[in-house]
Amino acid sequence: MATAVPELSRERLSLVAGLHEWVVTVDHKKIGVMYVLMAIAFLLIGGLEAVLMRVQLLWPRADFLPPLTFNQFFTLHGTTMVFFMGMPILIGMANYLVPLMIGARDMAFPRLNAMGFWVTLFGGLLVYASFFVPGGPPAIGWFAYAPLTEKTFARGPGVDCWALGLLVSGVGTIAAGVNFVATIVGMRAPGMKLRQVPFFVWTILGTSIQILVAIPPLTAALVMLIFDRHLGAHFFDPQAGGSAYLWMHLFWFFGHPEVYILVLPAFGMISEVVPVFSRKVLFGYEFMALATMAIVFISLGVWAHHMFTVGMSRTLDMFFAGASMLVGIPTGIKIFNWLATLYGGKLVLKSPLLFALGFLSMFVIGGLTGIILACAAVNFQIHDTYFVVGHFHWVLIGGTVFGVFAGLHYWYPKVTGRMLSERLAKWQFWLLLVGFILTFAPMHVAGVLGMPRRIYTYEPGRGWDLWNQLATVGALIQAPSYLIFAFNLVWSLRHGELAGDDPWDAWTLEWATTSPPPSYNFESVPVVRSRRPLWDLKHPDDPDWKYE
Amino acid sequence: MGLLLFATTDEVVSQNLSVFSPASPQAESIRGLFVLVLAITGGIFLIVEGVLVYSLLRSRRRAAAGEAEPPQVYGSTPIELAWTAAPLLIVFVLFLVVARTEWEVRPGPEDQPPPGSQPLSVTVIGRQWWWEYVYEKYDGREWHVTTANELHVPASDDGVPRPVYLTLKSADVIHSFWVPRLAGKTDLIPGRVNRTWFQTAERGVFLGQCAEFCGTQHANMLLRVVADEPAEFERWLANEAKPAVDEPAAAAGKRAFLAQSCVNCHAVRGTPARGTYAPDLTHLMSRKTLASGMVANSAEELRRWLADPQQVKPGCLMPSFKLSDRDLDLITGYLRTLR
Amino acid sequence: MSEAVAVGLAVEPRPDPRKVGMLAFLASEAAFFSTLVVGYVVYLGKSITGPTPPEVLSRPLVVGTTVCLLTSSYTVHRAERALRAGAGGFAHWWAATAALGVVFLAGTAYEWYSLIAVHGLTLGTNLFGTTFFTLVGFHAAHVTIGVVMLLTVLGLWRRGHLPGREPVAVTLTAWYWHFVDGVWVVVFTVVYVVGR
Amino acid sequence: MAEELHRPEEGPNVEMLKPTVWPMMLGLGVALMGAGVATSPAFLALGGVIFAAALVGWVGDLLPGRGHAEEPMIAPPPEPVAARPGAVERLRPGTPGYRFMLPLKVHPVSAGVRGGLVGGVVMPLPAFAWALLSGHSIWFPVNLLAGTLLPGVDGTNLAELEQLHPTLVLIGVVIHAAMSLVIGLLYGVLLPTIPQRVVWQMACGGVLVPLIWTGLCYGLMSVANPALRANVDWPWFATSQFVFGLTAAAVVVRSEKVAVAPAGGP
Repeated sequence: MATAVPELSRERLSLVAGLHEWVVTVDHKKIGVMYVLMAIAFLLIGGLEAVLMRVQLLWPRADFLPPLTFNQFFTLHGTTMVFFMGMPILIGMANYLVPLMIGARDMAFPRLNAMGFWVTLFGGLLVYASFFVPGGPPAIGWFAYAPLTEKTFARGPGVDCWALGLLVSGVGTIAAGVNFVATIVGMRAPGMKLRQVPFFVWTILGTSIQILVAIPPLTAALVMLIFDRHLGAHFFDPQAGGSAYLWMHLFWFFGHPEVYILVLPAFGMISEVVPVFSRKVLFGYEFMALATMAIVFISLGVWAHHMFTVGMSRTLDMFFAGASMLVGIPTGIKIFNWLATLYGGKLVLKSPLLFALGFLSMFVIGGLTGIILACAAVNFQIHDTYFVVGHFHWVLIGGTVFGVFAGLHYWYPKVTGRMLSERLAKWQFWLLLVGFILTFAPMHVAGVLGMPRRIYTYEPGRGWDLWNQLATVGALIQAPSYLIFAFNLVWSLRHGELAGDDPWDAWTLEWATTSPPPSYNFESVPVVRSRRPLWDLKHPDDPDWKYE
Repeated sequence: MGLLLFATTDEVVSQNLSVFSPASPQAESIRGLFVLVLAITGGIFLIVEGVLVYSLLRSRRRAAAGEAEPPQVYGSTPIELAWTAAPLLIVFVLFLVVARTEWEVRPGPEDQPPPGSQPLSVTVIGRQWWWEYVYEKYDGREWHVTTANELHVPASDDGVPRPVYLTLKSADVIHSFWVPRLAGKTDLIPGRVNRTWFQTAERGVFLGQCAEFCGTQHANMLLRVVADEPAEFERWLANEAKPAVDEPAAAAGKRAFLAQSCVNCHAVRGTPARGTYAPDLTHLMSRKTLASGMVANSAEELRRWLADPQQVKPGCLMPSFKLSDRDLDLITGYLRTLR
Repeated sequence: MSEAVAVGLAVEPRPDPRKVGMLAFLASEAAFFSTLVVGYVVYLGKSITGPTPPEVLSRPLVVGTTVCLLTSSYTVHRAERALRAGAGGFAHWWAATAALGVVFLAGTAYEWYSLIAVHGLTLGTNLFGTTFFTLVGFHAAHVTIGVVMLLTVLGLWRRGHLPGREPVAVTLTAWYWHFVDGVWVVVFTVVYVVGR
Repeated sequence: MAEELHRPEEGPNVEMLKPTVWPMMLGLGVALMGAGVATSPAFLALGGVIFAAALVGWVGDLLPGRGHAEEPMIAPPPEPVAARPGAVERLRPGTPGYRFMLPLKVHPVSAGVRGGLVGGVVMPLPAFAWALLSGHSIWFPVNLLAGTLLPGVDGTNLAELEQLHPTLVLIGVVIHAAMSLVIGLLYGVLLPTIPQRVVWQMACGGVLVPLIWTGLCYGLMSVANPALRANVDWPWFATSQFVFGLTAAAVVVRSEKVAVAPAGGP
């Protein structure tokens, strides 16, 4: 999309030379854009898989997709959305924004940054290469519980493609985590204290810490799996005394923080959009930062709430139930603080705020159903049902996707120099909101009525038909919303209104440079003395720094 | 056709898997907890959305006030403390109740059947993609009877609880035993032994199915629990314990059955068929369904299944044997005699 | 920077991002090795067939290699000090470190040879073999990478590509080496002391 | 790993990293090796070669003077940020400044803690009075409270509940103390946000909150604590709540208010 940013088109690069420039780039902005484009491509692929699955579930005993294909699709859908859409789009946006927000010329390790992007992309391609191997893609679920992944039950190389794809892209994710920590700790503009960075930067710091702690155990678990499959090791082989249980623990030790890796940056984007579009400072910045760090650390100790039904001791069940409910408290603090920021503000109802409001009203539901699931005894009933599917889509779409859309609409003018079409954005928003609620609300009901997840079909007469049909209709309403967005990205690149450097009258450093910014970001790096350096410049008579 | 038959069976009603229509003490106390937490979260939901809507409406009025920026409120320590403490209180109370419910519904290592009860112990073995049950002990008597997919249990009466203790194992991958109206789910994990229990005073059929993804036909790993009158249950169990009926009229069918490779996987007690890899067929006709609950156990469904299992349940582990029409008729006829 | 000084703002010194990055990377490595150690501990004594650790693990050999590795942490420290003091000897201490690393690797190779050829223990023999070779193997791989880094830095320094008294490449390589050493202390304790 | 970072410098040129193909090649090598493990050794070998080449190339980039280039600052400068002085509303007409921490004056946190503790001490008195008047022992209400956590305290064996069980008493006391303390803290924090008149604050803390609390308990008690639900006498229960509410509110309201450090100056 951004290959046509003004500075490039001036030089009339041929297509090959243009591509070459992107392949060899070490500029954090270009890398960020590539991450986002890759993520959007995978979003459309994963979304297509989801729609096909929803069509299969439209009627009981339908045979639109064969069972194996359905199982492969939900494996790929989950894997794609988590590893090749969710994380890349967040890492990509952070890549673009963090150096600009803290007044740095680039990330701390630009080449490592480029490598991180390429291994993530190649990892995704490796997973999808499984379509061309004997046996096709893996049918193991994104959680890939052993021993279903062992050679005995999954003979073809599909599982290997999956495991190695994740392993390879995991290397890229860790690289990104290292890079963000180094950049945020060591490269802030002169004068900018850690408690003055834009709030998005805080959440990226938290996310990076979680990446550094949570991804390596997944890497180790994947290595063990590959050793089992190729070198005859017995890590997850019950016949030799190995334990299916170990994989569960390792996977969820990664898998739960992963949820926060996916949602914390969205929190950060909301914390940038809500203040600017309410025309007020963020309410309770310090408490928000504390809450972020509390989430980072508490969420490292809650993983086994995915495992209440495996027969742990009652004491362990209670530990993980209690810890999981505790995570709700810092999350609640954040929601209340966003509401307090809105309260008494003068709202500018443009598309970024629209998506932020969608986030606020929807994410809270996902959080609350999370509290329900954390109640161990209730979990015995609704674990692995459609209630859970409804819950985490409510978190990941209601949270991450709405947050990311708020962010993309907010920063698109900075990246391209042009505004996204507000009209298309409004269509996108309302289709998404209605379709999303219609898809996932009925799933909660189906789950409570006893419908397990990951089933390719269901019996008639169980009372699930209506809820599945509503969900499918919802998915079909949702789908065009993403297409409209993709179209808007391309269309506005040429036809969007010219944005200028600071279209939203915002307060953070990225708006102090040109749109799009030059490769070196800032001609002279500004000195920062408050959380809102641009407020200080716009109100020289009454700058913030006198009071912070 | 068979589908229609199945759908009209009167036992199948739409609320039969709802966690909100419990038929056992533990499902009952889980529903109680569910209602409590729904009420709490519902309250929080209303408050948050209320504040959100109020802020939006209020801001509309403010927008008329001109170009100037609104007052800048940086935060409030007391308010932050309040909205930390209030959720903490809710979490605290909820935690207490969750802990109590946990102790009510989960079997502990020291749990004993209550005095005056007639406990039933069954070992459940999860297999791709069906359930094997081994009846170990009922009311103090040892049984060791093997059957599949439909679990018969005695219903409790006032004063005589008949708790059902399940020992859960897996022969291959992870499965999960779930009958929503009777108890929460518990996983069957290879290399590990889990336990769960339930008891019910209600007579009838309770539906359930595997709740952990276990491969291609996970969706059709269905199960039914039948709670019988105790006397009826005892009759059923005594019948299951007998070897297969040997009806002379089906002798040709029996020969055809034994001549096929069926015997490598299936067992029919009292005949040379001793396979343990697939469901025990000794009393096949005592079951209402075939293929782990997928289709009704009727002559035409059975024949269709034998003709090509992959047609009925694609991906299942029973291969299609390309039997001749004659063999199909004979074997179907024989199996129909296994009451 | 000059503007900051001009407005009289105290600009606090920032940590070197390269060092911060290395620490972050080592933290992720620590998480990785913790997982392997947990795997080893969980499966301790769970093997269905032999051989068991006490039957096949030779302590004298490993104590010897451990001493080599621990000494190498000292030599790399001396190398840094020599460079900082501007005195000679950097190259010698640094090369000694790499040499000790190679001796350690040779010891491991000998141990593996005797395990595989004499005792018939491989990755696929039992859970002990599975976890042992994975844990010790990943550590050995890290030592190998460390030796390559040491030699690369030595080569670059010889050609004058690393000027100054504290080139960051030297510091970071030393940190990495100390980390690999620290991991070995844990592995040694778990595998050869507690687990035997 | 170790790469040069760019210190911001003034001047027409800025030193930036040169574009390089090695990071991409390294990624390609790693991915091909992965594909090799999954499928065929040919990929493994190819990936290994690319990986090694990329590594060497990358290290070469790190050498002084190789990986960097001076880049001229030719892009047009950003639009200057325009000053927009004075355009901020006041919170209320006449207040100095527009930067706030809310509320402006608060009770110290210790007031809430004290309120909770005092309330927690007097609250059991009506409960004990009820127990004695209705012919139970004073351990009865304590044991019932512990039923929130413990299963089996379901009021079936009342005789058991009349006796002193140290565990039950301990659990009962912990539950009571924790809840009193947190609610006291909430009082300390929230009462100042109610209009500045003692009557209003007392009415809220002493009457309204206990009423709401009793209502919630009435609705949810059958799940939250079946033992208590089976035996509770609602008028006495409500009395306990009022006693707590009034005491805690009184302690809080009587305490001196302190001013919050202002976020914004005059």
